[in-house]
Amino acid sequence: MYNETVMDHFEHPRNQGAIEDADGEGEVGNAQCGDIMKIYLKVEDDTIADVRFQTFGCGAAIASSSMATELIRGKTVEEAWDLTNKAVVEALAGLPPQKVHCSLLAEEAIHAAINDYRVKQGLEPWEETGGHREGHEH
Amino acid sequence: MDHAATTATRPEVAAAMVPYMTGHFGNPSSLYDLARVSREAVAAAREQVAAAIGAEPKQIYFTSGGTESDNWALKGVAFARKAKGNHIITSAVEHHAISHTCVWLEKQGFSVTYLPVDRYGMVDPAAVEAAITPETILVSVMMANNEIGTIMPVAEIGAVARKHGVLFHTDAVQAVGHIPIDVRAQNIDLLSLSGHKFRGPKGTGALYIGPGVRLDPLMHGGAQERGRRAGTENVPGIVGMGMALELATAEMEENTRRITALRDRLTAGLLSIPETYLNGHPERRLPNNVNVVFAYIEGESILLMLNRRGIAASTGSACSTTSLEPSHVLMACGLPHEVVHGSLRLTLGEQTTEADVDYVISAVMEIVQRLRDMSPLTPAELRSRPESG
Amino acid sequence: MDHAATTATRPEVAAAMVPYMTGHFGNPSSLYDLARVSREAVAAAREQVAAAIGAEPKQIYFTSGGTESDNWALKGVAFARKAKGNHIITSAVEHHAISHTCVWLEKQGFSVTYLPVDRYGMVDPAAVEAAITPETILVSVMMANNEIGTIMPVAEIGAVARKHGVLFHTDAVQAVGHIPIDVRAQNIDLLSLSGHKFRGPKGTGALYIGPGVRLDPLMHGGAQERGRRAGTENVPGIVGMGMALELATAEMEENTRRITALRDRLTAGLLSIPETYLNGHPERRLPNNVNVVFAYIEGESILLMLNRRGIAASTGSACSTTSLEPSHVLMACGLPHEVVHGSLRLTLGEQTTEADVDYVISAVMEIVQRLRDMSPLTPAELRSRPESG
Ligand SMILES: Cc1ncc(COP(=O)(O)O)c(C=O)c1O
Ligand SMILES: Cc1ncc(COP(=O)(O)O)c(C=O)c1O
Ligand code: FES
Ligand code: FES
Repeated sequence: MYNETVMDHFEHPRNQGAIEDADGEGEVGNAQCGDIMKIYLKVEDDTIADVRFQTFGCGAAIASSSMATELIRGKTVEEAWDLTNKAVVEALAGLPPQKVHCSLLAEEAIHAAINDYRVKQGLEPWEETGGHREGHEH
Repeated sequence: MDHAATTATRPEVAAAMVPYMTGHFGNPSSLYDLARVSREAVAAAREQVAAAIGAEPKQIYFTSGGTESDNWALKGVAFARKAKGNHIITSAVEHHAISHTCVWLEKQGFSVTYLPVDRYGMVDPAAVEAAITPETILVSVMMANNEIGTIMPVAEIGAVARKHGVLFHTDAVQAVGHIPIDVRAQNIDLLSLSGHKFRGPKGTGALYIGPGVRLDPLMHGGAQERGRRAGTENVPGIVGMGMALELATAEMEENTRRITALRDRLTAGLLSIPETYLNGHPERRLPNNVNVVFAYIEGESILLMLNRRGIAASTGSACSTTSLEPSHVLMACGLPHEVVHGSLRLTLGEQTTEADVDYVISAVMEIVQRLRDMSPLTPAELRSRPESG
Repeated sequence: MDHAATTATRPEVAAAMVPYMTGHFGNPSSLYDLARVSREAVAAAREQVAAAIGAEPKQIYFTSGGTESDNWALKGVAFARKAKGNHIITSAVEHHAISHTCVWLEKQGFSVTYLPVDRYGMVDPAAVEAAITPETILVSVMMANNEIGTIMPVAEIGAVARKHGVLFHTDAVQAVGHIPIDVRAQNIDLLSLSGHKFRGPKGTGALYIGPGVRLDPLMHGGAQERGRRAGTENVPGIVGMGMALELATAEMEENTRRITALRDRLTAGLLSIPETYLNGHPERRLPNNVNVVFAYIEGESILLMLNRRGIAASTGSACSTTSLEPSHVLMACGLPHEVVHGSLRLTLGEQTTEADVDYVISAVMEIVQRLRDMSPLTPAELRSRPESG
């Protein structure tokens, strides 16, 4: 049911684990199936210097975590915020339709981690309703 | 390790079916001989199926599978007895072939009670009795559960139904060919079975209809199966199912001994993994069924990794289904939502060896550890190494 | 000579099915490969079936045969649309899989119009239009009749139904694989077919469901066939049916030419017997169907004598059936009761030769004469010799 890119990220997840002294942490749950994803960020000069994930979920959720962390590593915080689940799905060369929602976990967890970072920096959290949300896919 | 889902047809059964497909029986046959050969083969298969469940051949009606038998039993009785009453009793842990049919019957004006089960997935016969009203026309409780392997107190439930003049149907799709059955001793009025669950062909099944039981056809049409189930008979399929069931019955005792031992070895191996629990009844369960939950991880991920290692399995996690609903069976047993997600069903077959079991145990151990290392829920003491970072 | 009843499965089709039964595909397969092989084979069969009737693969749903497809189409639409209306239109010459289903639906509160046919067994599209009321939810008229071979004006009936927003189902069990079909051009919303009528396996069939058509399942249960037809897929059967239909379609033009010539030769030979009449339409009929009546004699006797000579056939006589009701099809065509008794249906197959046809003609001639000599109804001039004593 999954393509080889998805299976590769599932079996050899990149950036798996926790960061003890993270600058930002975000945990989100998918109400639909009770899955949980946690993202840890290390930020240097407004750039994602390190990123790690922990995921309790299906193959698509794990592969999305892995791919999403790859996609934001080295990006600016703003660029990382703009990563949509659609871009994650595209980078994975597609997910089965009923599994597209799993990739949303990654987008949401990254947002939660970035806002945690911003709050810790004394900044306003960003609003979830930015223009980029049109790129969403469920 | 997923023999409860389906089994391959025995090669000797497949070979025996081919002449009934092509009509080439080797010896030069006249028209008469050909028709007679088919007729006698169907009659022989009816005897084989009847013998396996303690029924008479004329009480066996061939269908296209377990799903058809279940739909027929429920809709057939419901529509035939609706003048008598509109209430049906079933359990919360039935296969969808029963539960979805019940939901549809509710839309047609029937009222259905879905009895709860205990933590082992067992229906209490006393609860059946308590649920019976003057409107009750049918009780349908499965013989053995397809997910957790629990064997229901079918004889007792049947006795309660009989006492109150209510028909009793049992979905025995997972039981036939695997555990001994006697429709008379077990007070069964209707029983569903499916050929591909005991190494017979797919697309074959049967409904046992006890003496005096009236039900509407599900398949209206020609006069096949004594006017009760229309449609050209699938002669090769019927022949194959009869043969497979006869073989399964003959080998049952020996197989049960061997497979139960393997099952117990597998269960013990898996339960040695910390925070792992057995689902279903510890003793009253199918000889081939193991169902466990691993805390902190999710079933589809386990399945995928097992598949990559050549092991088929099944899970009750919502994430593995298109409907995104977790197993209604495990939920009915009282497992919390997140725990249901970490369930794994392994079902053994006749060809499973001790080496297979040991390979599965070590594969599962390694996979569970990998996934727990990845999970945000895992407590530190269950992780294999300290977090990187 | 009874190929409308059933055909043997092509040997190459049976051979192709065996690996899907046993799971032995020769090359060492991983778990993934095995599941993929099955999935791809089912997808290929869906394309083969779709191509044969001008449909898209996703519009094809596999069933256990023509009877199930017919029951599903009628009951499925009836229950799904009952809020819209309760009236169904069909013809007086349908197969029992349709007519008995209609009778059952009448018991459930639906109202059914059985349209009359002309002497050739043809339904008039104008009569369909006249029968439509605001309550009408479904029209079901068969594509080709199984007894007399008459091909119905399906496209015109479909157009009438569409014009009035009513769904149109056609039982094409006798037509598929034998005459060209295009569900779109023929305005068909639902179409039933059965595998064993075109040298595919018994116990296989399909229902075509057009775009936007809603109907309740007949088989409730698992999520197979995109949630519309539950039950473990009969993969070998599906593979066999797809292959047989692809072959039948490829060979159709050639076969039609050859078999039509044989049919006409057989018809001419039989009509040379005095007081013998053709049933069904002289031109608009299946290429393989011959149906005649012989005055003064009875069908079961003809069948028995033909059988003794190695010739299978069929009759509309009540005496050959257990129900003792003469053919409703021949009655609907206006044949008097006593004449229906003398009817004979012969249906040709791909392997029928000219020699076979000539042998049948001379056998029938001899049998008819023998039986007429025996019959008290036979006028003197048709007797072969004066009565003895
Ligand atoms: C308990 C039970 N009932 C019914 C069925 C349906 O049987 P089939 O898929 O052969 O129609 C199954 C098989 O999945 C089952 O396990
Ligand atoms: C016109 C027609 N419809 C339906 C059927 C039923 O098909 P099956 O026996 O394959 O279920 C038949 C076959 O006898 C038929 O000729
Ligand atoms: S995380 Fe539940 S379906 Fe993917
Ligand atoms: S004469 Fe015997 S059944 Fe008609």
